Amino acid sequence: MTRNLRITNNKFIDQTSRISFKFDGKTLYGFKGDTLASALLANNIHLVGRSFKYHRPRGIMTCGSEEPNAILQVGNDPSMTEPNTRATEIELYEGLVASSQNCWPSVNFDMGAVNNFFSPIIPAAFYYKTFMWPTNFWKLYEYFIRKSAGLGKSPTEPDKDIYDHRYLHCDVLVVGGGISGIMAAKIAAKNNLNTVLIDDKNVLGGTTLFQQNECFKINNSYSNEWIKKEIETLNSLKNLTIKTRTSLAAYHNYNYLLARENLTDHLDLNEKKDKIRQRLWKIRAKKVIIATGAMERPLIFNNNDRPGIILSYSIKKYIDYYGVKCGQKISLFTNNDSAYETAISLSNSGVSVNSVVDIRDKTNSLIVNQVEKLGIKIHWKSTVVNTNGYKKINSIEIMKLSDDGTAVVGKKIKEECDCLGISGGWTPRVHLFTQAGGKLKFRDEDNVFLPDTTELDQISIGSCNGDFELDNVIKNSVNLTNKFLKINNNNYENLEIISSKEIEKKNIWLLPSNKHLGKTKSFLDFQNDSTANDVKLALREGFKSIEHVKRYTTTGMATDQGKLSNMHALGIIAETAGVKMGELGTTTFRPPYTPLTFGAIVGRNVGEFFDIIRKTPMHEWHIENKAEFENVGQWKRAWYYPIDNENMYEAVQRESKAARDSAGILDASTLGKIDIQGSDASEFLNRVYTNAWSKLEIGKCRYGLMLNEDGMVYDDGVTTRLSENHYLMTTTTGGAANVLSKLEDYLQTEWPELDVYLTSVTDHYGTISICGPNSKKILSKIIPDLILSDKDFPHMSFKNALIDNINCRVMRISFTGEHSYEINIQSSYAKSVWEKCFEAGKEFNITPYGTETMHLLRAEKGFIIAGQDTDGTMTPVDLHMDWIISKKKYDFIGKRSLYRSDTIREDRKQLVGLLTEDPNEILEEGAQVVAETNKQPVEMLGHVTSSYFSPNLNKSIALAVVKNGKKLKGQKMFVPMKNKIINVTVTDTVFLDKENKRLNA
Amino acid sequence: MFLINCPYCGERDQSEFSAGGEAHIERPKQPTELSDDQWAEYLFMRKNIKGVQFERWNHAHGCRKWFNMVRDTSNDKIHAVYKMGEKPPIK
Amino acid sequence: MKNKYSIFSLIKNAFSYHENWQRAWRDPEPKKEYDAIIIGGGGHGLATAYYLAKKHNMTNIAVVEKSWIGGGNTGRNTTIIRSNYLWDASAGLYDHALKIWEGLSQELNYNVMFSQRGVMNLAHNLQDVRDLQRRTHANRLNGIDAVYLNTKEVKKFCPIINTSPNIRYPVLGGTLQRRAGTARHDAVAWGYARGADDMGVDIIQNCEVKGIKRNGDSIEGIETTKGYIKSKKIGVVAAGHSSVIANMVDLKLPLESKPLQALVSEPVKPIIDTVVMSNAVHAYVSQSDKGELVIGAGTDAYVSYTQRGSHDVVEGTLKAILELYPIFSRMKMLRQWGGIVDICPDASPIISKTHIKGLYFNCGWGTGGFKATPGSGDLFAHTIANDEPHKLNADFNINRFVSGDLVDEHGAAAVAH
Amino acid sequence: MLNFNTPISDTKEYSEIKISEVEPILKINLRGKNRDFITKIGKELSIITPVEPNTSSSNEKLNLLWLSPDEWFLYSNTKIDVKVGRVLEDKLFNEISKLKIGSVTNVSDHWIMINLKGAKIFELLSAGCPFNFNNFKNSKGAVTQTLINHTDVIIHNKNIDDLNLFVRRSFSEHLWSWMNDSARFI
Repeated sequence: MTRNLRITNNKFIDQTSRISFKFDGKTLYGFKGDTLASALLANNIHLVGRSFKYHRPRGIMTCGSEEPNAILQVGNDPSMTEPNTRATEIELYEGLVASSQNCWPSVNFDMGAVNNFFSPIIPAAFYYKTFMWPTNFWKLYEYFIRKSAGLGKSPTEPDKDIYDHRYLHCDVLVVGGGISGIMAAKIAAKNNLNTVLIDDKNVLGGTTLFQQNECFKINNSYSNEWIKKEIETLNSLKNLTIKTRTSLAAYHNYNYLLARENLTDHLDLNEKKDKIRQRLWKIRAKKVIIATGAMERPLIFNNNDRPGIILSYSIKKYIDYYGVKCGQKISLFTNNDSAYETAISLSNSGVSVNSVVDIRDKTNSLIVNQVEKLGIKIHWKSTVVNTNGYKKINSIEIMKLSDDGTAVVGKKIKEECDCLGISGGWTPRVHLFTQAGGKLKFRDEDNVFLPDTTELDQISIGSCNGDFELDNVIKNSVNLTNKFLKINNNNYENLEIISSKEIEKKNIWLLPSNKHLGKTKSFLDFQNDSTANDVKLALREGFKSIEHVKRYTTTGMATDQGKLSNMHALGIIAETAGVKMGELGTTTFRPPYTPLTFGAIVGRNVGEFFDIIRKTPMHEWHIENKAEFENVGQWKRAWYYPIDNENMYEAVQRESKAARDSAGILDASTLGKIDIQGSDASEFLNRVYTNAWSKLEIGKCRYGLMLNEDGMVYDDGVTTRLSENHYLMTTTTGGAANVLSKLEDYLQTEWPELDVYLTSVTDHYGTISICGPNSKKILSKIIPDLILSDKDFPHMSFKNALIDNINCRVMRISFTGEHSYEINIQSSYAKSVWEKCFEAGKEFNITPYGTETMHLLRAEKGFIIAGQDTDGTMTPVDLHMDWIISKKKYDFIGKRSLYRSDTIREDRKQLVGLLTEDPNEILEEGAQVVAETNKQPVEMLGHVTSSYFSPNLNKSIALAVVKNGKKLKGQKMFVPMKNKIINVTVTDTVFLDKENKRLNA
Repeated sequence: MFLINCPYCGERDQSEFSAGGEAHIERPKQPTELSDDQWAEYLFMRKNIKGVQFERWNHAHGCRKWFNMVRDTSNDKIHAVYKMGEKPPIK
Repeated sequence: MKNKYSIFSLIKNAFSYHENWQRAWRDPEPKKEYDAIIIGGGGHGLATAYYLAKKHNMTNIAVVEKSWIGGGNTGRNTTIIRSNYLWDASAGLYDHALKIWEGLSQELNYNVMFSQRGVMNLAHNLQDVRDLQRRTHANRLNGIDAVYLNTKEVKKFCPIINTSPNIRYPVLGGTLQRRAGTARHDAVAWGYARGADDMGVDIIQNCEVKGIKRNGDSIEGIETTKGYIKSKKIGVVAAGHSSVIANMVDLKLPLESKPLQALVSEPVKPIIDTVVMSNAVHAYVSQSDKGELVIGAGTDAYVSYTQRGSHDVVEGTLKAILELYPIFSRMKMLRQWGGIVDICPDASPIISKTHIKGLYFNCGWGTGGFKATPGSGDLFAHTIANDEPHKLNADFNINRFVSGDLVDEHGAAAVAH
Repeated sequence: MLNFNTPISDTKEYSEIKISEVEPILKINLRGKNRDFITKIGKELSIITPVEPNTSSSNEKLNLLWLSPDEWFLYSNTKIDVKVGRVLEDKLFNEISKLKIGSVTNVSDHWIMINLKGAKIFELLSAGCPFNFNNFKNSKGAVTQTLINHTDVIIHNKNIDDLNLFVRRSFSEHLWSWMNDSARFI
């Protein structure tokens, strides 16, 4: 460590606890309390990165989130490394490893710097004008452009850290823990408002915390001493929650705000493990007080980007807060009074200040006088016209400004220095205010955009509201807060404040130089390398809107999102175009305020919590019996049950055969179940299904088809009439939630006159479906008292029954064409009944089958699956289901749409069966069906929707939708595959047991 | 995220609600008597207003009631909510 | 004639410090009357004007834009270009566009950076697989270069995808269209604008349409913030604001305008060199030439013209991104924004005449209009010039909502793209 | 005898949080619109039907929760014998559904009840729930339906730092593991 860059009488940095870290492979030391930036500066390291386009050497320029240059790769573990991290925001910790980005082989010797040589021919947006020849070479050009672009490197392995979310509701949220925010939070909390104060730093106090200057006093104390006492009093307020290291990321409508709390980033490497790294607070505040302060502006002059050129107030923070000297011979360049504060701080810490270059005419404010008293030279009405030093500034060139400020006059003075502090005035941080939809106004006097009107319950106070002087900050913050919170008692009466007043104001957006403008490089956006000339070029080429200029030159689009560059870009545009800045407006500030990790946004919704997993009551059984699962919506459904080393095909063939030969059993619990009660229940069903329901006898079941209002098939299922006014509707698994909400919608909005109540009972019942010729025998073993004769318990009917004194409903319905029963029993007992079925079915080789076999079995019977055989473009007529459309009913959902000119066409796509010429050839689902093979392009008549090898028919079968399919029965068609053409014949959709004999077998 | 004042349950986060499009488009009582054009008007055609719009929302993850909302689609400001069947409180 | 852009013109202009470049387009005041006016200075509108001038000799035309050109959805989308659509009509439309994209930089003498890095669509459940296979077969028969990939091939093409069978919705396969890719959105608007301007088209910015004047069933002109402009033909290409224009002539459209959000990460060195879209877990991602991950989120379900959407949509999208790319957890969102997309019930666009003579609409592109820009402009220009649709846009008429003959692309468009 | 199975049947304790599944209790969904219905329930159950949104009423055995203007949720405080439960359900069904003044649906197994106790339970909920518990916390008997980690729940504030949470059975294991995972970090 370069000892002499660190001052020893510092209150904020614990100089007893030394921390080692690595930068670009070199081991360095800092102290607890340092940021990576302050530690690097203390080690006399300024050069930390290369710029995006020209690869110019760049150094640390700020001390906060607006840092454009010092963005580093932190960490070298492939799962934990983080690109583009601002050195000014990283708190130093033991074990920190950081390296420069965007340079090769090293930041000191970067091959990319050759771009700087080419810079004359690569102005803004040059890439739109070239790389077009030869015609197909863009791919090659692009390869190299991509390689040289980008900054840091993405991790290459999954993140091991944990992220979290927390909702927070409060009366008042105060954003920013500087002097204004502290006072506002205190006022709110003291007046019984549930208050939250957040600040992105590790301590409260803002810049006042290290403002120890005769020119700024409160009640006879230095302002820093006063604020320290204020902070202490906050801790005793019971209505106040304080969150430090918490950065407000986004301010959305309805006072919904997102704040990211850093919990482990500052901890030593070995302390980070198994803790939440970042927590995203989702805050809903009744009122929001923004006290985010202001950012210092740079000055725009030739070669203003060299390492060692640092914002003046940042130099002050480095010396006063971190105890780090940014240089030994520092020059300052300013257009306002704040640089004089820096001069005093430096001088108080024993750093020699060469001079202050001030573009203003001589002024006599309190603080300027103090600097003059210290004997520091001031170059009034002067500007820096150039800087020298490639990897570190070593001198500046100063000239006098002409009276109108557009040119330089007189002799050039060269001044040696190892650091230049620049200050172009202050920009209120209005980002959050505008993110929330607030409108800005422009104050000409000091060229700032200020909060004006807003739709939300929010105010801005302090310097983000345009108050830059201590007395105004205090007085106005208190008054505004009181008014905003409707508080009458003033908690801050009679403060005696001393505050230096800035008298003279002057601003020049682009400072003149003695060189031709085209030969200068005055950077606006340091990271993206866009210069004042680039902006002027864009304007010359007709890009007049600020958004156009921004996009054409990429100004403000770097990782600092234009925090430093925006105002100057606007200023230069306004000046060049001859418009007033207030009329020009600003570009939109978009969230987040500072970049936010994907991890924090996602929280713990990763891995097992990515999405909900729904399980049936028999889920454990399926696992024990080695089922493979299929995702159906959020459900896990048993897909097939391989035995030994069976693959899916083999398992499904076995299961399908067993179900038809003897007995199969399926977990159908996922089907949606809706309990329908009310005196108009039948009428309701008449309106929602295509068929008629009034005459359905009690105890009977009926299949129903539900359409959308556009006439297309939406859902289907069996509904049972349990008693006069009581039905149980089943829906598809995937459609369950949507069907219920659609039905509620109709009931509540279109048919409020109907006396009908719907209650979901999907999860209440476990549903066991037993099918096959032996299903009756099995059921009779489980429920001996139930009479199962076809006469007493015919197909499409239901019975109430008891199994071991537990109520259940048994439906005799079939989705396989086999004799089959569906047992619905309270979920708590479903697994037990399921197991009982196995016991009872053992002698019949009862075989569990999954969804794949279910699909195969129903396809053999030509039953559709909504969503697989239909795709939102199929009417019931297209599905040969004319029989299910009641001709008598006046209306039902979707009826009118069935009679539109396109839906009554007879040659629509219609459901058919397909048999392959080679019975062993299984069609691919999704394959297209054509009538001709020798035409290109060929008309596609339809596609295969379901396809299987049927073990029961010993041949391949398929369902398809084909144009005019109803009339094509018996015709030969073709299914063209990539390498071959498969010959098929159009058939009926029912492949097995056309007479439905098996239902009663 | 909007903060929506459900007319039954009070202020709740937007995530508890689902949007149901333009309000006061009554389902024709006698659809069969409409021309294809008229039916299409009901089915598909929307005012899609930029400005104050009347629309349907459902407190899907709360009381499951549908209700109407008056919202300015140009700034998302909710002017009023009212129950199904009630007259809009604002013209 | 405009000066040609090339490396030589860049070198030449370097000697004069780039002070002598021509304007890319003029900034004219509106004339009293035009042969046709295009409302909307986005990519589609500017392309329409370009092709009206270039192919139909209509040079006395204007594009009026209420703000700055390319500032709507053109400048806000995630720039995916592909043509692997299911139905013949869509495949025809989008592949027509794709073919123009392939030579567009040269045609416009403006590098639109059309980058054919391939677009991959992933399947996460069995129905996805069926749907994607169906699409691949249809594409192949329509002459579109789509192939179906199994999980291994997906991993090979894009190694950073998590293809573990143990994730919640494992990748079961995917389709790949290699000719598909991305382009530089701003450049498309600017390139067409420069080209159209060169042929005499007036591009009038900051000119908001306040009313449309009609005489019975014919169009006469438009009222704007820059005064009344006469024209017998008006083509509306106002994207999210289509209904606002339509309401001026009491025309209702089958549209809803909804917020669609997108975001970019901070730039990093190349990590993903293709475009990957996933329907089921609702995420798509590519990496821009600058190095930013470009991520598209979904739409909100309500109408809004605010260009803002709800945070839940962004969270949901990034959740899906981390499921498929857990390595991106430490990447940071740099910027998020929203656009206003006008969506048709069948997720297909309208490029159509209306019952009002001289009034044409090009709208309803929903979440996927960018990819169609050149094709849409070309076909809309044809429709306006001939008062008749081209055969490629005949199916995209307004009347389909009456007849029921929809072009249902929900399968292809369920995820915003 | 059939075995009774619940998805969780567990209790976990964390610092100032205790979560446990409570089983098996009777749960009935009641719907109706008119006065008759409201007075009928009150009479049959000897309980005041809460008509104020987001509230409940309780007696020694039962709790009746307001869910919507025409929907209530009834649950018992303790395990009820299957037969006794059936008697109550039938009685209600006969007096309400049969008489066409509303609906009565047994949802005992549709919902799983999880009890949360301790000073930090609301912190746990706020890890995944957008609902504002600031007032709810302090009002005994308050009821809300909301989302926790994208899952629908009914929450009944039984007592200070003691609440019952109902989640649909098929979602319950997932929510349970989410709650346990979250509780580690409270």
